[in-house]
Amino acid sequence: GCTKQETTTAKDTAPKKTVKIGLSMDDLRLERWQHDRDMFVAKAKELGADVVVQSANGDDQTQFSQCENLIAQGVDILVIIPHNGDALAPIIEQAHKAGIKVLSYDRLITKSDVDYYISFDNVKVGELQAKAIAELMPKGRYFLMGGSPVDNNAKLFRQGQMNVLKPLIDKGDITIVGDQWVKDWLPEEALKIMENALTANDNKIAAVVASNDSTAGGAIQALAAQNMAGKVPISGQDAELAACQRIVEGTQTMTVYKPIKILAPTAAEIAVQIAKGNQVKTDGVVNNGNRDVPAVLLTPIAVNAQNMAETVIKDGYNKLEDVYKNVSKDKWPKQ
Amino acid sequence: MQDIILEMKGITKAFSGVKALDQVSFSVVRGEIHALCGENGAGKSTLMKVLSGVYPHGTYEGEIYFNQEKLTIRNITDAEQAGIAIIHQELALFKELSVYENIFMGNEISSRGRINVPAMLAKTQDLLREMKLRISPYTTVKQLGTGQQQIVEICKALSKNATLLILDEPTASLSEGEVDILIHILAELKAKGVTCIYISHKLDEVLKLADTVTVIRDGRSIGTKPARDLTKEAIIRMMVGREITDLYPKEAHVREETVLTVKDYTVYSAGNPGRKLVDHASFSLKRGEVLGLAGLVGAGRTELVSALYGFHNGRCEGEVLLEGKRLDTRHPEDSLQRGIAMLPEDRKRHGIVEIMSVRNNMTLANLEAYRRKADYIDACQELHDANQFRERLRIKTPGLETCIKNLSGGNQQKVVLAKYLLRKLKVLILDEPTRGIDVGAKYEIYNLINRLTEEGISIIMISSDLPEVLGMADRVLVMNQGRIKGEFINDHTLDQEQIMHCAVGGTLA
Amino acid sequence: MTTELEKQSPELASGKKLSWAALFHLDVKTYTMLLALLSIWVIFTMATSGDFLTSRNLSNLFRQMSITGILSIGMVFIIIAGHIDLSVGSLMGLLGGVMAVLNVWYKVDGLLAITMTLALGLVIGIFNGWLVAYKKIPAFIVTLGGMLVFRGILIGMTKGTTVAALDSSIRFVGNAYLVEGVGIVLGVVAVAVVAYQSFAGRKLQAQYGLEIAPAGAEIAKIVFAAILVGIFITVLNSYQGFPVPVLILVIMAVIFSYILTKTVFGRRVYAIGGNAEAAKLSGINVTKMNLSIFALNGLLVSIAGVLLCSRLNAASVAAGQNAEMDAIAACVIGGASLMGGIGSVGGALVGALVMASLDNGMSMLNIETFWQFIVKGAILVLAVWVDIATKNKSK
Amino acid sequence: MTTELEKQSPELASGKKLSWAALFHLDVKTYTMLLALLSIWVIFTMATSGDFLTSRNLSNLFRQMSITGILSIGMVFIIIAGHIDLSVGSLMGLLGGVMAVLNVWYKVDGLLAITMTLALGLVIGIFNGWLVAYKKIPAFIVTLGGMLVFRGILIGMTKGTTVAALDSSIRFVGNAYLVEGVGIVLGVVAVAVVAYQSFAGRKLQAQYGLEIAPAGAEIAKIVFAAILVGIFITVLNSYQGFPVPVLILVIMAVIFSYILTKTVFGRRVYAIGGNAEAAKLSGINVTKMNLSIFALNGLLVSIAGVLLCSRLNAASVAAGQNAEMDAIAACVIGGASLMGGIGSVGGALVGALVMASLDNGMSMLNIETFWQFIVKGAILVLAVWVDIATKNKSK
Ligand SMILES: Nc1ncnc2c1ncn2[C@@H]1O[C@H](COP(=O)(O)OP(=O)(O)OP(=O)(O)O)[C@@H](O)[C@H]1O
Ligand SMILES: Nc1ncnc2c1ncn2[C@@H]1O[C@H](COP(=O)(O)OP(=O)(O)OP(=O)(O)O)[C@@H](O)[C@H]1O
Ligand SMILES: O[C@@H]1[C@@H](O)[C@H](O)OC[C@H]1O
Ligand SMILES: [Mg+2]
Ligand SMILES: [Mg+2]
Repeated sequence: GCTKQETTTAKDTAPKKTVKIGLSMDDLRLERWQHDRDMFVAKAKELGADVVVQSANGDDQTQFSQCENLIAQGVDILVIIPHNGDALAPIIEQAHKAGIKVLSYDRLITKSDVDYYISFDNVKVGELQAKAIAELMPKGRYFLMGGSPVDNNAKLFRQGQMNVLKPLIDKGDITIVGDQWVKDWLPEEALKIMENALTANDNKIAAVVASNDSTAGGAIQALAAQNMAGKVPISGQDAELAACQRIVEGTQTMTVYKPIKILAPTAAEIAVQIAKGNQVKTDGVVNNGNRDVPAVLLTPIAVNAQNMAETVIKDGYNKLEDVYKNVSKDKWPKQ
Repeated sequence: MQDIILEMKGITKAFSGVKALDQVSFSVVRGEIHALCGENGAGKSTLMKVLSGVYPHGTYEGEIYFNQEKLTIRNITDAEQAGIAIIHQELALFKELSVYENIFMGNEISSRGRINVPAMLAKTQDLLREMKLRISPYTTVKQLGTGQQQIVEICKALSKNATLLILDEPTASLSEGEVDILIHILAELKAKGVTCIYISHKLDEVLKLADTVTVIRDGRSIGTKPARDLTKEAIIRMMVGREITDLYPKEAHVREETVLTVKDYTVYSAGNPGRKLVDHASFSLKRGEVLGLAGLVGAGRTELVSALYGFHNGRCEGEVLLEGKRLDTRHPEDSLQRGIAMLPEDRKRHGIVEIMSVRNNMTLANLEAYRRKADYIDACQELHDANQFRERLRIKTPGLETCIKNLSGGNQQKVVLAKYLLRKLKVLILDEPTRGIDVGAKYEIYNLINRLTEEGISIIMISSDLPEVLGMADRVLVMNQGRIKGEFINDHTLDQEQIMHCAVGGTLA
Repeated sequence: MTTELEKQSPELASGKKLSWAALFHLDVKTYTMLLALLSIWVIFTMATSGDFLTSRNLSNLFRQMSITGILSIGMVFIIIAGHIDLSVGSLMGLLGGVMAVLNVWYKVDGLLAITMTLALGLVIGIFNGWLVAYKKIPAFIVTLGGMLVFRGILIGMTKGTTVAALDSSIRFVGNAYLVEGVGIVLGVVAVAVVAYQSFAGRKLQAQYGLEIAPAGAEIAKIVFAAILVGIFITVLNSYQGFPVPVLILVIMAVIFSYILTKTVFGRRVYAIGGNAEAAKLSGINVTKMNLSIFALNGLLVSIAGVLLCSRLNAASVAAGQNAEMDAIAACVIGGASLMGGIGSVGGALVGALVMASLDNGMSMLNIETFWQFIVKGAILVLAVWVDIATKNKSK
Repeated sequence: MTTELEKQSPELASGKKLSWAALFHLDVKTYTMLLALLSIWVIFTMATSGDFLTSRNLSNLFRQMSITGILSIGMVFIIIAGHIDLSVGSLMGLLGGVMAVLNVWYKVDGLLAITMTLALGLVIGIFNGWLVAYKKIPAFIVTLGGMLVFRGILIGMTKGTTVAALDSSIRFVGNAYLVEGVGIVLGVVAVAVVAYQSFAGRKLQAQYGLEIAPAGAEIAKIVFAAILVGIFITVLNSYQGFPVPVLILVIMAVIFSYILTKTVFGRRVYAIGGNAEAAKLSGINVTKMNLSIFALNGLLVSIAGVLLCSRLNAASVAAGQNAEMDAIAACVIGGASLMGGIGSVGGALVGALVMASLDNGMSMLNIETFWQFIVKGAILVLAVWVDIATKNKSK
């Protein structure tokens, strides 16, 4: 596990002051955030900084409180993966009052004076998902499997998906035969929804746009029960191990890989720079409704069976032998 | 040499420092019916709970010898295995379960874990027949009146075929008829060699039934004597330590003004709308009068008065006038506001709030009287009143803030009585008011009733204790199967036989 | 055996009773809820122009309710005994996770992994029960704690990852269908058992000199039961066969309904929930009973955990979230009282089916998510409202 | 007046009682839980080498518990009356959402928006209460339905978006601190009220010829109360002042504790939860009482909703999820019984503080998430266990 990555408060006895980073995370009950944390902490340590990690279990209020606690502990910089970017503005105020700068990680903290932003573009994620599916299945009956109805990101993914699908729908190539959102991103819910959709449509569903890998996993079980797994293109997101396995086995079409390999260490570097009071290089700005926030924006990558080896595996995000575990050796990519 | 079946030696039991039993010794001869008497709170129930395993070995001091052997009772099953069965003073039934399930709970007839329903049904039918209770074994207990529930409890104890049967006030809400049946059954059991310990505040009954009487007072044994050497007065002297001569201090108070008129009042069952629990009852109540309401268990007395009080879920028809004005009470709240109160017969279910203190229970129906600005309760006034009644009714309790469930049964009853006596009223309905109350306190209560009637309050008194009805009522109504079968002016000529005859269905003498 | 029903309504003429219903201990409350369920079905059938009532969808529906159904069987024991269990969702997730980890990471054989998981469920159930029964900690607290602890262990154990791709033996449990013949055989056996029970009951009644319902009525009941069983199996068979999870649910329902209504143990569960004090005075060992009830519940949760994991072919850290609420709701909709002493396995299953039907029908109708929340909430209240109103009227 | 306490522990010599405790109706159970709370604090203080006990962190802690605290005040009324409310989380989210929509989208002035929200909370509370009290639908079902319906309306109303950036008047409520002076004045007033109450009570007691505690004991109690209040205010002041949400919590606590322990209404709440039938026979209108209790709860939920929304300066669709569980848990940890009839405002607040302290302390210690789940769950059970064990021993 993650034994000693997360050091406790640095011993005050040390005369030389190490940088102390506060990392407030949305939820560790989702596989990807574990990767984010591990890589972030590893890089920070390498740079000689201590990281205090908090996870809010997907709750605004908890995250709010935890950020307050981090500020109270006197961290030098606050890195926040907001559960809800719209609900943390008061924290930025509190942090600034305490002279702490804030880096918004992965999701933007809106309508606030947040100092920096580093992320993938969530709308872009949705676009990649829809594009991959639409390329395989340019015409036909589509089913949309949204994320948690109470997750703001889920809305952004849908926005991106519609950017791609809307013209095709208008043209009449694509019909949306169902649009359901999955409670808490739970695969068991997705499974039931997909079963019902298949029944309601007599299995006449040509493609599924699922918003992440856990919901795709549930949906694929339902497809498999109808011997449709692998025949119906279905998207995902997060490059979870299980999803990568499905992709190489052919039951899932794609996943969106957000190279956390780059995101997390870059963020750690920036955090340390900010804490030391150094200048930080950014790519541009993103307006958060209040100001133009200096931002580093990374590009999410669509991953399918073809580019699995040179993306997810090459980055060490998932291991080759894990991903191809259930595939006969001769089909393994050459390394 | 007498054959002693049970000997309890030096039993001492304390509740948070207060001694309920203090070095009590008690012995019972095989095959006898042994009565245990004492004031409320004397420790009778506690002693029996020690014997039956409710208070397990180690929570008290002293020793128990059963059949000459030292017996260590760690739990109720131990006691039952030794052949000791008990009916507790408080009904311990499962309201949602049927009669037959209740009777066999804990002693199911079964083979390999599977219950044998027909066998239990058949046995239940026999028991019910023996007790002359005409209900189906499938009846849910919550549909039964209190008296009927008590009979079910008796059946439960009888079903266990014990060698020592303990009955803790089994007849508190049974009327003469059922008591006679029970006495008959106990005599049969005695003939079969079953030993019986019998607790009751009905001393006539005790004298009729018992071979031996033991009296305890304040947790100490006062003495054991053969019943034939005793009189009622003698037992009372042993119990309270003083003389009470006039058991019913009745005062005649006949006034002519009618307070309450009930015309053609019919009450339907809530669970079975076709069934009439009370059938065209008509009667009137005069100011300052004590109107007795007699009848056998299940006659419908409780249903009649609960419906009048607004505490019946089913349909009610007929006309009720209070001081000439129509009374349509839907809810006890309305009744109380119009000056009618009712003391319920089922103390545990309708009388007390178990987890509240004595004081809070006592003042629950009278909180308006203590309400001050901002809904504030004047706790001082409240305490003052509560203290008064505690003294007047001689309620034995460590304090007013004690949880009521820690009081003895009779003392709980006194608290419930106080609750309704505290209010200013026109009509007070008392359903089995002296249930489980000792003679001394009964006397106080009768005096209180006299005081109230002097003030012009009218009282309807339901009682299964016929001497009490004859002793206190100005007029007696007798009910049978939901109908008022007779009305008697209580002059010197009225006797128990006349009432009983009417109660079992005979017509007006 | 028809005695269970009579208990509820002594006035009912005995000829009207269904032995099938008696077997599942359905009471009046359940009947109204069954009507509510039927109305919901009728509405959905019309709204989906018949799609809802296809054998395929009914097969889906029963599979979809199987996990909540199994949880609610355990829960109804807990609730009747006067307790509550908030930990079943987390525990189900954890147990599924354990099985997946054993099978995927440690390559433990499927059957062995299942057995170990069931054993673990039982042990955890016993532990919960020990805290409640012997340490007298309110079940609410014990299981609230458990909810957190089990979820924590699951996250720690799987390091937050989804553990996927289980052995086919495990996948069988949650996904397979039994060939037609098996269903038919099962049906015949079921009807035979009902008939045997019925006649054995009559014999016993006669033996104790009790009144017996006319033989005609008895036969009518058996025929009715046979028709119901027949329809059920035909529907399932005309899709793909008898789904294994549904079979497991049915077996559990029969076993636990039997325990609750026909055994000394079951009778005592009602007793301790109805009046714990009186139960003690009746010589019932309330402590041991409570322990056993939680143990049984733990076992049922582990079965549900195996099914969930098998159905998804994966164990995720979030698995089973809020499942406790569904199970509790199923029991309450099915007439159980949170105050204890009242409830039935049949009722809980009807409750689970009502909720699953709502979810299924609305998702088939592709209703917008927020409307689904609103409609489901409103219908839950409405169904119970109607139920209560009719019961009061019938009084 | 110390009479409330005696109820729980008649043996306690009257000199030992705290009038402050009596004011909050703390009972024996609460005392042990207070000890548990103190131990938790001591452990965290040592583990964080003092950081936990800084005025800044304590100020945080109290602000963090304020919302759960307010919810638990309403919940404790519901629970004492023998009900449950599963909808408070969703309702809080919805009410916050309504306020945000009014303020942000429709530009309704802050104060007006708050007032409208409070009114709406009251109305919804009345509606819930009507279903429970008049339609006799179990509160579990009504509020389970409410949980879904309210969340659905919120999602539909906000179209799933977060409505952010509220007026400063609204932000004030959840985020501002009062200048030092205000806190001190409040403290002095509080101590004065306690002293007045105490002496007025003595006078009355004398008037009715009741026993009176020695004057010395009385003074000692007042001094003790003064010291506690003093410490509390000094701690808050030495950070940034008295936080407005904490002030609101304290005011609500005092008002509702007064209602529960000193008024006719409060007495009746206990009575209907303890034995509804006996209460009815005592002339208590149980129906109206239940309606009022749910109404009060609705109002408190709306206050919590305003605070939540104000603290986050945004209303999100997920706001308040699972808050009902925290509120219920706070009540139960604080000694309330889900069977009704038992509980106190003080206890519920201590329960809320215990949970907030666990969250706060562990997050300060930077413990891994999965360990936090495990430790929190285990400590909850442990605290109640110790509590019960000591109570049993003392008996
Ligand atoms: N659980 C308890 N906790 C505290 N005190 C108790 C408890 N049970 C009984 N007592 C006290 O013990 C004493 C004896 O009570 P007990 O019930 O044995 O009286 P009793 O003789 O049966 O009276 P009654 O005729 O009223 O039934 C009483 O003072 C009572 O208050
Ligand atoms: N809730 C109920 N539902 C159905 N039947 C009831 C209910 N309560 C009472 N009964 C029936 O009504 C009849 C009259 O009972 P009631 O309690 O009025 O009799 P009673 O004369 O007061 O006798 P006692 O109280 O001594 O048993 C009984 O046969 C009883 O079974
Ligand atoms: O990566 C996704 C995250 O951004 C979203 O908020 O939750 C679901 C995840 O799949
Ligand atoms: Mg007694
Ligand atoms: Mg009666």
